[in-house]
Amino acid sequence: MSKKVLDALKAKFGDAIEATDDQHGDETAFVKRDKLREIATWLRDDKAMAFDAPVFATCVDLLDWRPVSIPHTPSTNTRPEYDGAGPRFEVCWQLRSTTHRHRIRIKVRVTEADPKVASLTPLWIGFDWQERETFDMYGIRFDGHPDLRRIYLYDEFVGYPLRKDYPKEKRQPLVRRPDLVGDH
Amino acid sequence: MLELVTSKLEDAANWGRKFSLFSYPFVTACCGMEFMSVAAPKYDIARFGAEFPRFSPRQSDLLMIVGTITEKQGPALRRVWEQMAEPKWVIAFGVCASTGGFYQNYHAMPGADQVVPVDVYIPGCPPRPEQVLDALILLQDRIQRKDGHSQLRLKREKIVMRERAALED
Amino acid sequence: MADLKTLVVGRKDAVDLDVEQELPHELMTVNMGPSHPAMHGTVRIVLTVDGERIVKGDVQPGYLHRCFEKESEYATYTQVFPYTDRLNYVSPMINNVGWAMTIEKLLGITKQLPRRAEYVRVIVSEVSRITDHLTCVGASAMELGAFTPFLYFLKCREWLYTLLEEVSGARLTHSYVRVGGVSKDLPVGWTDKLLARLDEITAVMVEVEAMLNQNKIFRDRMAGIGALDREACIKWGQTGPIARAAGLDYDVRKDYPYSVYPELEFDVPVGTTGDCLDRYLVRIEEIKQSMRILRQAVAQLPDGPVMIDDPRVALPPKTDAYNTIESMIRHFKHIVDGIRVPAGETYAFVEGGNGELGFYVVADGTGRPYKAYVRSPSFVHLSTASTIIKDHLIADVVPIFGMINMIGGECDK
Amino acid sequence: MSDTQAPPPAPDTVTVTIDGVAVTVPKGTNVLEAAKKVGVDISAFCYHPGLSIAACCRQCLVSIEKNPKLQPSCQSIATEGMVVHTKDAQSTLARKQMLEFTLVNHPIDCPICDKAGECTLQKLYFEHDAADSRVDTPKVHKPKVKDLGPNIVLDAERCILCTRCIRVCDEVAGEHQLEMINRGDHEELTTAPGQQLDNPYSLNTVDVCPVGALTSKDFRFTMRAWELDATPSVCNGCATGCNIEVHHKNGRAWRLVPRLNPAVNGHWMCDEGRFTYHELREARLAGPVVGGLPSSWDKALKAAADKLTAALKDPGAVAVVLSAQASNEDNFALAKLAAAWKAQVFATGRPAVPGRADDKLRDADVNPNWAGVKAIAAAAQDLAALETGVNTGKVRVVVVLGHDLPVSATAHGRLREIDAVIVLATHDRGPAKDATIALPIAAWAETPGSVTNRDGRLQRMHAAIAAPGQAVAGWEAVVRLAQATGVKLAWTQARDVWKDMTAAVAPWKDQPWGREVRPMQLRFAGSRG
Repeated sequence: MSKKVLDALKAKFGDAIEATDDQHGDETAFVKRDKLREIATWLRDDKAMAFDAPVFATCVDLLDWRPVSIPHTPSTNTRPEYDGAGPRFEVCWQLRSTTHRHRIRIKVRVTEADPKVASLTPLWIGFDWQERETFDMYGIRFDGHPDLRRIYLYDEFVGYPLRKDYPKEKRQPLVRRPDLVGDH
Repeated sequence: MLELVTSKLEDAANWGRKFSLFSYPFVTACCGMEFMSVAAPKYDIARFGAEFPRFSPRQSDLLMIVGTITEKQGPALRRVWEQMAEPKWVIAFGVCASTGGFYQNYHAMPGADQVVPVDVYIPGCPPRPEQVLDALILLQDRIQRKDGHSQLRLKREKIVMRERAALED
Repeated sequence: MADLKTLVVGRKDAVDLDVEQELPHELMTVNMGPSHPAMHGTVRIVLTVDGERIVKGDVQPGYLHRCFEKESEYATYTQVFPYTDRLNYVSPMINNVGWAMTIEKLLGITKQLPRRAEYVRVIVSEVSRITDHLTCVGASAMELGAFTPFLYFLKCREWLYTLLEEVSGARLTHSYVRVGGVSKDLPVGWTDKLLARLDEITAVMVEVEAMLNQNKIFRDRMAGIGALDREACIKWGQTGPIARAAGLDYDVRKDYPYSVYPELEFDVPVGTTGDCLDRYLVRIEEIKQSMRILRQAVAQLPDGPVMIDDPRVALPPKTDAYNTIESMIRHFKHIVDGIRVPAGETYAFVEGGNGELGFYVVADGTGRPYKAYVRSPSFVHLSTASTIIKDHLIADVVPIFGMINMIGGECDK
Repeated sequence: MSDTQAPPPAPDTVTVTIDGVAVTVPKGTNVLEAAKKVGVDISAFCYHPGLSIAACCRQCLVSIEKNPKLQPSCQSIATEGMVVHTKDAQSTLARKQMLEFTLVNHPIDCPICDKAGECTLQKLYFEHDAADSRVDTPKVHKPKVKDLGPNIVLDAERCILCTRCIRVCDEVAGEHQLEMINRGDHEELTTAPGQQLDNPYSLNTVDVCPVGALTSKDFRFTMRAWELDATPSVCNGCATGCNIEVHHKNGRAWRLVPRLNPAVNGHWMCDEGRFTYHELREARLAGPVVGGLPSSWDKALKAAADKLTAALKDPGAVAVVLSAQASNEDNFALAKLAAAWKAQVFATGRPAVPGRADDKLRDADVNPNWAGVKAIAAAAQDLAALETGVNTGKVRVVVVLGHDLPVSATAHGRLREIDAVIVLATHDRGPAKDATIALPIAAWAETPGSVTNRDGRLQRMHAAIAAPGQAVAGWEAVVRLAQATGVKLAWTQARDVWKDMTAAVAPWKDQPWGREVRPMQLRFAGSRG
């Protein structure tokens, strides 16, 4: 697949694009956090880009990222092992153009201490729930999101379950049968 | 003599109850698709007198918990069950409602019986309609035997009240 | 004072009534769900209503959040198939195919699949799509009071379930597709049965359409309700029947062709108004197009294996696994370590029952996904619901939700 | 041109080319190790980095240019300018054929084999061959259950004759206890007649066995290897502090295996250390005990506070005993509390076992943390001083960490008569048995912590399993005790204690906390074997 979008992005924004990646034909650009809104606006409004449709938004928690190689099998991985100090989260948005049919994934790296990033909901209303989900599951704060609150879980839930350090089976019950409480 | 009459009367009432179950389908997940099949022409739950879904808990006496119950859903389920009039019965439809099935995680409840007492558990993910019909027959037997959770509780409460009245006399 | 006659006639005349007789203009909050008779799936809507008119609706999903992603992170790639079954449980085969395609893309074996496997995948996917639309239309019609189409369509669905059961062994949660192909070949004579059933379904469709298409009540409750125009569909990221009903001719099978769809001829039905009636009509037409695809696919179905010939992806035959140490080790490594997928990430998508169903998977070289995100169309579609139901009557929520076809497992993941 | 040339390689390194990639390695490195550096994993059975080279499995054959025949890469020392091919047709074929040959007589045992899931044979076959079987002759049968010694059982059919176990006994334990007899496909591992495999390092043979031939009596048939979760930790059996992995599942530890640390234990550990996990299950104190009766934390703390507040008014009436069995964090917390109380500080541990020591890994000191206790509380007195204090009636309350209090019988009797003995113990034994108040604390595998070995090396342990019942981390129990007596100690997690401790204790200045490690299921820890 061509790297047309990535090339245009690099030509236009230069340093604001931290890295690019096109493994398996998925064009991906890591952008600087404070340039995200600007780059996204350009991607939406530029005639040659015209990314008018949102696809999904999510996040990758790198806490346990230790890739292993497999003999005789090439890997496309470009993400180095997580060292415990660098940015822990990769927030991703995937965009699609209905006119040009190309797609791009924008990523922003954020740290655990400051998991904040500009919201793209004001640009694509379709990211509304997607960003809420990402907040719910990973605790990423989206600046400028109109209605950032939990979506799948309930307000009483403490923690962000899809973070790698949240134990899979740690339940936080709202209600239990009174005749069973204290039974086990 | 009076005891004999009341117990026979209860037998008759239970006979009526078991063939006219008004169900409240608490449908949450995949099992709902099979629940539709049970209600649909081929399997036709109407043959067992339980075809009539009442979507008001106050008018129903069989709570069918169809599908995964999550922690967020728990309070709603509990409230629906509390609103049902006695005597009432509960069927856990599918493994998720029975034990959580292969969803053992932070949000899936390990079985609906964490919240409400369940009379009949139906295994299967989802159970085949035949299994559901089998479970319904099991429940009908149970109703006739008077040992559904709710029936036992009513009986217990009656005894307690009688004993208490005797003490007060 | 207005006479009883004008009161009975309806709202139009109610405006002329005396002030004392008008109902008080007080907003009320009504809670619909999470267990509501006219909702398939569990979703809660907090409605703020002015009389019967909805001023504000807050749709709250999450009552069926079964943690697909967290569960996937603790399962091998093959073990994830059962979880995908339970995402969109009305069309599990398509989810299976989507997941398999994502992993195949990561493994780099997309182009090496046997052609028969591709065709079988297309066949089961389209059967699944038909069951999805049958359920959606049947249930929605029932919720609007038309019980007969529901019974008719469920009868058809039962035929298809029986067929899929013959293929996979399960009526509903098939887990039939595998990375590198499908788990077993179609049974002998199955395609003939399928074609026979398709003819029968066509006949039933004629009956049901006769009952619904020109039915005044049905049309009145569907037409002009819950409309979303083309532009709105784009910016909300809508796909599938909802987008197509609004005139957005986006279909993954055509726009980003995968598998053997380029070899099959079919049309993408497109609506104009984007309201519930169009969504219904698009779905009905899609059933017909799926049947068209099925007839072609069955005719073109090639012979050959249904599993890739790669020992690191395909399981050995069971008899070998029991009798030779080599196959035993292979079998063991598959089941215990899982198919090891080289580190990397990708997003692959298929046209699901409801629209673009995609999986964004990050692999770390072990036998289980590091992250497995699912882009579920229902979730995206439901996000528009709060906006759509505004200014409609409470009763309109029912057809709107019916036609959004929110599937709990997929929406809440 | 000459000035742009690369500087000549240092005299003690050589540069070889492996699969077209140049790599510089120290002189004397073999080709197999050099290949690992460029990410090429040449398969091997008999080679083990911690053992001498036998080159008997022929699995690691590679083609080296200017050599007419394939060479075993484990035995070929890299020389300057050597060009190695590991992926050419010849060596690939050799690898495949060797694997087929090795599997000819291998039994179909995976479903019942303890090694399955971490088996080198499985791993190499799957990664390098994965071809179907071509053999239809019956397999050679050998003894299935052969008792080699107190800890080990041999299944001779599974053995692939790599001789790693023989070399472990020779080189690690220093005792030649195993040997091969017979020839060809009747070759078989055995001990000398009447002799047993009973050296103190015998279970290392089980670890190095590439297949399930040698199995540990302690572990076999208890748990499937691939289902276990691994958590890195440090052995608490003696002062050596061998690095280990705790393998656990369902809230229980199932075995301990050594983890490579060239500076401490290399690849090995002793048998005794491996069995220390049994202690984690036995006679644990799961809830607070007051006066011999089960109690709650609130009641126990209140009782302790009553006794302590009374005694604290009298300087020198409270004695605190640190433990070399407990972690640095627990000791540091208690020492800090003792300082706040102005209490006397003592230190104890288990008595030394001189017969145990050797010049390898085993140490006479069976406490994991004497060095740590000494670093934290250099001024701590020994128990003789405590005995005097107790006997004279000066000491009225003793706070003991751990369940080891080796005092004389008279002092033991006296201890029952003083105001209170408050024990923070993992086990319901020793002083915890007849303490006035016993508070349950977590054992070493149940909480994050650190120990200091005989060389003063500070090593971290990670929490593998949950502590039983109401037991909490030792330092947390100290914090509760401090709060009950009105002393401000406010740590909420082990990391905070570590931070304060590394700031306060000079030898550990600025030691980083490092990464949190979560248990890793072995089936997903890459392919093991």
